[in-house]
Amino acid sequence: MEQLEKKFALTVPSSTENLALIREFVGNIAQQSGMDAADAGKLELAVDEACANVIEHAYGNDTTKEVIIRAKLDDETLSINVEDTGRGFDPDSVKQDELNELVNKRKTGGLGMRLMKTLMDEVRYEIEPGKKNELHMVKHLKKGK
Amino acid sequence: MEQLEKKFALTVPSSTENLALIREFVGNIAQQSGMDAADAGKLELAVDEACANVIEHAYGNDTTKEVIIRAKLDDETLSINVEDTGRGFDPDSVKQDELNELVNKRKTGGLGMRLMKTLMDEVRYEIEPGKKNELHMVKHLKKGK
Amino acid sequence: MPNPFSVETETDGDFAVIKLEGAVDAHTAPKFEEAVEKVIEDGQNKIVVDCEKLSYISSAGLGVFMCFIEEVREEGGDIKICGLTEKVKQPFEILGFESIYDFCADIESAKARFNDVNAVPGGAV
Amino acid sequence: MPNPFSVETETDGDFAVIKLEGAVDAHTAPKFEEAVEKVIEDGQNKIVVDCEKLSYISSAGLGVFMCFIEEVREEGGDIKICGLTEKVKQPFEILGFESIYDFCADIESAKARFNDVNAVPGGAV
Ligand SMILES: Nc1ncnc2c1ncn2[C@@H]1O[C@H](COP(=O)(O)OP(=O)(O)O)[C@@H](O)[C@H]1O
Ligand SMILES: Nc1ncnc2c1ncn2[C@@H]1O[C@H](COP(=O)(O)OP(=O)(O)O)[C@@H](O)[C@H]1O
Repeated sequence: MEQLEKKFALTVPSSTENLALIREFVGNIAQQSGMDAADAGKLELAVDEACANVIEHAYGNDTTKEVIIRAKLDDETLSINVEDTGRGFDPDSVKQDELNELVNKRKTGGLGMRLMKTLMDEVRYEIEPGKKNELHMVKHLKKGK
Repeated sequence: MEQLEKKFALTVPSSTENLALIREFVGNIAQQSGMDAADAGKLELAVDEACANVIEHAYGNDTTKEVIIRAKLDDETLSINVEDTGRGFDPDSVKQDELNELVNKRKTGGLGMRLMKTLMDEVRYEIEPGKKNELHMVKHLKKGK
Repeated sequence: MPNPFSVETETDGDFAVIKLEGAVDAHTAPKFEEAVEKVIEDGQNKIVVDCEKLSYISSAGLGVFMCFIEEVREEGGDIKICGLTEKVKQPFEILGFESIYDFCADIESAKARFNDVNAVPGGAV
Repeated sequence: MPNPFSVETETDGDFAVIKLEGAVDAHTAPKFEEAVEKVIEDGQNKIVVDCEKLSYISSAGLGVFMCFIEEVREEGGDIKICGLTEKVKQPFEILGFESIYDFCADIESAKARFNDVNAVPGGAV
């Protein structure tokens, strides 16, 4: 009812050790949004994938770097931004193989971006390598919660 | 072993609704420090008290304001800063009544600062009303964890 | 997610048992306060607060105990605290609640204590 | 705190049962990977991964399943996935794991499936 826009931010060292904290952060905000546990779980997974990519790919596991997760919540939308200052990439040039191709090639990865796109309503990158790379994700909230 | 200094930050709207998130944040970092569950619980309580005071007293329950919690972790120390831009106060002039006096006066509060001081190794305020008020708390970690 | 907060009141003859669950912090303490107020308004003063499922309490929750104890004792009743786990006991201990409040193992022993005239610590009546 | 991650391997005759507990994410997946590697090095290829106590899995954990399945099947074995809860099932479903992997209710039925020649989905052998 009285809901203004609520803003949250979390900054952590770029280490996979902090993925659990990131999920707790997102899970708590998801709960505040009125989402059910299943939807909250999807959101946690999408943000985990986004942050794991930053830690591994943007920063190459350099734990002296920082990952910033921002969340904005209003009545209709929960939007999440993941920011890094790492090497960046061209998201459009990433080839998304099918699962059976990945398995045939004995790949261990290549599923993260597909998960994010399936789980979120909007996924958009703004890349400025070495300056600021931003991943913007949006989940529309169900009306009449 | 490889522990550099790790820095964490959490920004949330100034509402008691976010105290649970603040405790999860602190609890996760406490776990990373190698503290046992009992010590982690003490830390969560101290930071909860600090933030509850900011929300209630510094910002007078104005939920458009922000509370910032910063944590710094190295091998020896876990330090936590709680920042606000609210009205500030003079911590030295706060009278700390004994429990039985508070009960006689039917007070519902007046215990938070005492808890913080008991639970933490250092508690220090830097007050600049309306600009930035900072509460600095330190917990020394046990050697040989 | 930690277990969510809830407060439930059960009346059993002379006794009102308030059961706390989850975390009592500055956000949830007002609901606990309401529950105690309601019981007192209903004319009851033999109050047991069951903390068996309480996972956390901050000074905002402790304040609720402080606020009503004098009033209840003046009416010949008491607020007994039972079922505290080791983890949750700590803030009560740090602040010296044992000198003023009667801690009991469980609901049954708390009820039994109401018949024991020497049971109120600190002589606060 | 959510339950912490652990991985345990039990061998029972022909079968190796790897039990996952807690969250498998990019931080803990390497330990899961090690466990599968170890089992294969020990010459076992009838592998059951028990997910009954798994509370969470991200693509880093799913990658471990992907990495070894071909190798194991080439040797006439399989990796069966059992005990998935509704909550954890989601990422497997989104990515179409049912077309390639054999999901079973529990450890016993997973073991039984190894004798069923028609049991491998997707015909990936
Ligand atoms: N934040 C990022 N920074 C740099 N490169 C990225 C980032 N996210 C994804 N990538 C690139 O896109 C590829 C596909 O990512 P993804 O689908 O998540 O699979 P995986 O991370 O398992 O490889 C990665 O291997 C990497 O090359
Ligand atoms: N961050 C703060 N900003 C402004 N005033 C504060 C702050 N923290 C404490 N105070 C003042 O100090 C008093 C004592 O605080 P405390 O011991 O935590 O008890 P309580 O918050 O229950 O009153 C408060 O009532 C308030 O007047």
